[in-house]
Amino acid sequence: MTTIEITYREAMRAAIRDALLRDDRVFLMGEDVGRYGGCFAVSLGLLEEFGPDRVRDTPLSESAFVGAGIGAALGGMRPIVEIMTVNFSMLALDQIVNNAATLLHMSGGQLNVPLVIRMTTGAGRQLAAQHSHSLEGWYAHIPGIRIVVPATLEDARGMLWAALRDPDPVLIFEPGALYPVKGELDASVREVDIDRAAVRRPGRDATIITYGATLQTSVAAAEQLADEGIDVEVIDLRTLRPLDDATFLDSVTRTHRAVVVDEGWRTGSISAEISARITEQAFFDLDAPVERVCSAEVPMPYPKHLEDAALPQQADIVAAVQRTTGDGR
Amino acid sequence: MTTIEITYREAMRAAIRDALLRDDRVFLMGEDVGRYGGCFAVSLGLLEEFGPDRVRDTPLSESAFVGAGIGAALGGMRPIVEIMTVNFSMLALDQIVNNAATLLHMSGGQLNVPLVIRMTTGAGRQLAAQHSHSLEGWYAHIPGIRIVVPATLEDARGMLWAALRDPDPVLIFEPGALYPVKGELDASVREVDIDRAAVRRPGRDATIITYGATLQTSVAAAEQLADEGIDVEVIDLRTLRPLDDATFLDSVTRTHRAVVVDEGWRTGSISAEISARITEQAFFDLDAPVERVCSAEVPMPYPKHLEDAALPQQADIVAAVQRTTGDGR
Amino acid sequence: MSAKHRQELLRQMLRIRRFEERCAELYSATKIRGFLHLYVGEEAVATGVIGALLPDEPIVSTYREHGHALARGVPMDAVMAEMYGRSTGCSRGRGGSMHLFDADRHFYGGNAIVGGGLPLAVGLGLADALRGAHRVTTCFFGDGAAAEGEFHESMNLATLWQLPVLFACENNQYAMGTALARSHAQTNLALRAASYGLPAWPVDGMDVLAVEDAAQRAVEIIRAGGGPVFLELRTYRFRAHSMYDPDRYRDKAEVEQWKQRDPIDILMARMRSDGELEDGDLEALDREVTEELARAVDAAEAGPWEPVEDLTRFVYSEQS
Amino acid sequence: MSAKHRQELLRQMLRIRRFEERCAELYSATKIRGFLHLYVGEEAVATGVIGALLPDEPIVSTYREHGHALARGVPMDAVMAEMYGRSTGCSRGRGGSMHLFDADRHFYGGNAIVGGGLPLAVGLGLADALRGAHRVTTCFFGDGAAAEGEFHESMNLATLWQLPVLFACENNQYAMGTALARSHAQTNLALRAASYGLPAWPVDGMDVLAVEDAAQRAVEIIRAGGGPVFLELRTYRFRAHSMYDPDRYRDKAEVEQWKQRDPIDILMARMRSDGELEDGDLEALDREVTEELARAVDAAEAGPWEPVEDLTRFVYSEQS
Ligand SMILES: Cc1ncc(C[n+]2csc(CCOP(=O)(O)OP(=O)(O)O)c2C)c(N)n1
Ligand SMILES: Cc1ncc(C[n+]2csc(CCOP(=O)(O)OP(=O)(O)O)c2C)c(N)n1
Ligand SMILES: [Mg+2]
Ligand SMILES: [Mg+2]
Repeated sequence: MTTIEITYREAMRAAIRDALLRDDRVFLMGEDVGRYGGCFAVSLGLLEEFGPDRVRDTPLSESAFVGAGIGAALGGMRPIVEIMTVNFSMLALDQIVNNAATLLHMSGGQLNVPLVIRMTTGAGRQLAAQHSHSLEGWYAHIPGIRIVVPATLEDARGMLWAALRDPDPVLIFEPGALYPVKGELDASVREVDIDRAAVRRPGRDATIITYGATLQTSVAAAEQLADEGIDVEVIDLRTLRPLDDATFLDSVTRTHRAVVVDEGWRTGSISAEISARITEQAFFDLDAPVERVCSAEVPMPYPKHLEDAALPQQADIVAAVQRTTGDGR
Repeated sequence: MTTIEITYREAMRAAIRDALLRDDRVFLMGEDVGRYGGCFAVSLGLLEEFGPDRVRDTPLSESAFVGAGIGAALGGMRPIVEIMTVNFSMLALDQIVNNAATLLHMSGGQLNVPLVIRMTTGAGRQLAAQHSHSLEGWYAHIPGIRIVVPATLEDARGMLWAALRDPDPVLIFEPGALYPVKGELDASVREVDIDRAAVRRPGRDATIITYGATLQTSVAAAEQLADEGIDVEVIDLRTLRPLDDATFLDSVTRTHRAVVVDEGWRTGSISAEISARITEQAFFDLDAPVERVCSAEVPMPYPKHLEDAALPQQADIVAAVQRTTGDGR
Repeated sequence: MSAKHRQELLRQMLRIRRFEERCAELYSATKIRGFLHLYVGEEAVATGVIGALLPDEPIVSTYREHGHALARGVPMDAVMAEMYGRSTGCSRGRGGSMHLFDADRHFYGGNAIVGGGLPLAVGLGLADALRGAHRVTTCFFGDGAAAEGEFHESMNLATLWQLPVLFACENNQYAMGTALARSHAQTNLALRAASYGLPAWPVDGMDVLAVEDAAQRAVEIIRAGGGPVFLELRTYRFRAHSMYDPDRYRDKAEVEQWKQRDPIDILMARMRSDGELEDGDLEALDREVTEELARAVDAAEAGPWEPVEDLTRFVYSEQS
Repeated sequence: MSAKHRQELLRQMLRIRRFEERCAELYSATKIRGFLHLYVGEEAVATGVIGALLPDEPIVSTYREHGHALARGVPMDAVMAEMYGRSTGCSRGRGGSMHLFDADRHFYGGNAIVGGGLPLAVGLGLADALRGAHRVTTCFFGDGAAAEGEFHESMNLATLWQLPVLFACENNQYAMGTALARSHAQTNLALRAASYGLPAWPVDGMDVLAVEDAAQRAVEIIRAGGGPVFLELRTYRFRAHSMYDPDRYRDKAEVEQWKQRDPIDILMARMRSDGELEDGDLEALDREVTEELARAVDAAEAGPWEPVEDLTRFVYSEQS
């Protein structure tokens, strides 16, 4: 297998370019995706290659261009709509919740919506209280849509095409902190499965269940714990809706201990759902209560020291695992 | 104590009228609250009594009039903003999440937002996929706002004034199915506490934790179970954010069994958060896994038989309690 | 315009009128539930506008859409069965009155979020523009919807991108209980719309011939690549907003005055004076419509329910 | 207008210019982080508009608001400390560049959701209208914001209710990388705004005297109960959208052309020709501003951080 060195940003760009080349029903639409090159430079160069019809700059009209994406999907296209940042998606939520997620049902199965919406999520860049939230787990409450979060280069490269082949709306959340991350990627990756969670690190003593930006932090925590003789399995959920219970239940029934790590605000986070499902389906296999490591429940403050304090840190994860394995007491 | 016979709708109306009489900073604003008398007749007659400045009809502009409510609150008023139905609040979510919930923090404590937003929530009236959801538990994910759900006549009468005295934004979710419910109310009720959950029925064998429209269903289930010799405690959460853990934890540590009942879609519902908190704080007191009875994960279908099938029914609650007490096996 | 054509217009308006009147009865008889919004008084708008469209041209509508669905050719049986919530309904009974859909007939619903259909229509137009198709997508919405942010964003987007969209604003003077002048600072909606830089003009929405003529001209402009057009169709609903509405906010004299301009009477008068409507014609027409309606009600009554086991179908597509 | 007053205008613009230039350096020095949007080139807008307001009149601004804050009189120390994220900042350091607040000075921020401040301004105006206060609330927003639904809803609401709001649209020709003509079907924003039925006109945003004069007239109309006014302030940002922006989308000649109309040069030329600016005056002014800036930077450098234990303060009010 030949590998290439690539950043997460470049992997996303390659995925979009690939989609534009493979299917002429595909087009990219959003604020500054064209002339500017994308707010985070993800679509840099694509306007020049594909032209303004297929790499389409929009006015600041989140509700209309997301709704137009739904309409274009109904009209036979395969739109990729980019919303710059998850906070701005609040302006388009009516279209996502009341139309994209419901049209198939309201129409009795007649109108599916093959739409992909991409947006940047998460903190870590000192962008403060209106640009830093992690709402992908919150979106996972909505029936009718699929939620995926690429945490690895392979998923950044391969999830988009899988999403475009899904007949229903798929939201791809890209942790902004990952864009500059560089690494080796199998050059042949074009599409990955988006139904299953993945075991990123096998282990016997406890299970960390996470996704997105906290995956690497969790793996690092696992390595640290390995030195202490605690062998931790790390699971990357990858798809937050529908959740792949089987993968994390299988793990927890083996390790008997679970820690859910999630950059969302703790209350009502996806980690609460995971915890509830483990309780419901593996209660008698648990040797310790399911732990959660989430973000502090605060609109993100600007200064680095407060932002760091608000986010799940490696030490927090290590401490949580130690509590479940009893070594923390 | 003198009691009056009153409907939930009339109790809400009395609360609004009372607030308009007590504090001239208070005004009611929303679509058709005036001339029409309120979409669900809650504000009927108030325009005639208080005039168009204080009972203010708005155009169909959810984002602007909710945002205007925030601005008016910053300007020293005590607005009550009505959004007809929870689904329409998606159009105002930017203002709620990015402004109302964050201004105090972004301003370093300078700008609190004493705003009350009322909206109708829930199903049961065959209003189908764009008028029937229960998103109050979803809103409970957002730091910076308070979420209350009056399930009783007393709370319908007394929560509004408490909300208006709160210096921060409070969202009041009114289950549409409760408006016609009639009963006896202590005529002296003006304000109720909005910090604590309430034990609506004491019991020893299991705890049902619920709120809103499913409270009565839960109490009915408890009565049915009593005949089978299962003595169930029923807790009404009342306030979904911030959650009053103490009340339900105290109950669960006594009964060792918990069933959370919630009209929201199951995945990522408030019931998941309750389950997770019980696991975290009372794991070793549990004799059975925490059960959840929620709505089916489907945009609400129109026909009655499907709507009923989608909603938590008394039989579902009874079965869940029986599972936790072992009698269901 | 041929007499036959006018008779067809009359027939369509009559079908809608009778259908709506019957729905009102069926609501009282609790056969139809939920919210029910009737189109009585506004028949000329759906009939005239949709009469100017080709059958494969997309329509996006509102929760007051029975008339649009019937005018587009969605079979009355399927529409009535939907009112009943039967699986023989045009949305398998899952949508009900507010959510009529018919993909084969390019009828995209049935949207109960005011203004929510506007961006969808822009997107359907965008898809056609990208594919070089020459269809016109029509979006029906009300005067109240024009106050929503989605209206502004959609008008700008469609005009900026010169998309083939006909914005058919049904100005029936009220948004629920809120009169136009209490919703809009600028009550001349055609004038406001023109500020986006697209052709926009007011039309007498009670005169089906005027409506059809305006729609024809609009569609020609759009098909010729002239970009979107906005029509303000001035009309009135003779009944309350919905079956929940006690209609306290309208003065009876105003309602009566508008009823003097009943679109069906106006067309019949024109036809009579032009000798296109003989004695007995109306009765014959009415009999025909009444029979169609009777068949539709019988079919709805006999229609099956979706099985409860299928509750969660159509949340996600069924992979075939 | 007195020479003293013009000198004050010059001083304000210079303060803003130097402050922004320093912020750019401090960003490169990683003293300031996150998003940083500079106002260089647009100084005449904040200076002229805010100069026409009374100190207790509310201002709602955007993420490009340093100039507005300084012109309103938020101390430069407090603004710079906020850039640094220190607890001595005007938002205790929790807001940063995009979220400057000063309740005592009626400066309501500092909003980083484009268009998100418009409804707030309408609400502040509503509060004053209800209380019979005669203040004017000013909302600054950009050309790009005018495409948002919240713009439409807010313009209609303010005009419908005749609220005392000054809509100050800073048309700097671009929304990030998107030129006006690729954002708006109608690029004459004053004309579009006028369609809501409120007074609206374009102003040369590079000429501080023209801006102040227009703002004076607008404020008089509003104070006299004439309802809201919209000003389209035509200006240009001399620098990139933010420090992240490589500025690939603007042609250098265009930028140079606008720089020929530097608002500071324009005012100085006017003052010179009117003999209101002697040799040395500018140097003296510059020295004064440079010293103020130096003090602000020193104070910011020395400012304390919010304690980590206080992380979750100000999510809810602290009951006293
Ligand atoms: C976003 C949204 N807000 C409010 C409602 C409740 N509602 C339903 S119809 C209606 C009035 C709409 O008026 P208009 O657009 O003029 O259409 P009409 O009913 O007159 O045909 C309102 C307020 C809704 N369905 N959606
Ligand atoms: C709702 C929303 N969408 C997108 C953005 C990202 N963004 C920040 S500034 C900006 C451009 C705004 O342009 P304009 O309103 O003209 O103001 P300017 O920056 O030119 O002063 C964009 C797209 C945002 N902050 N909020
Ligand atoms: Mg109307
Ligand atoms: Mg701009």
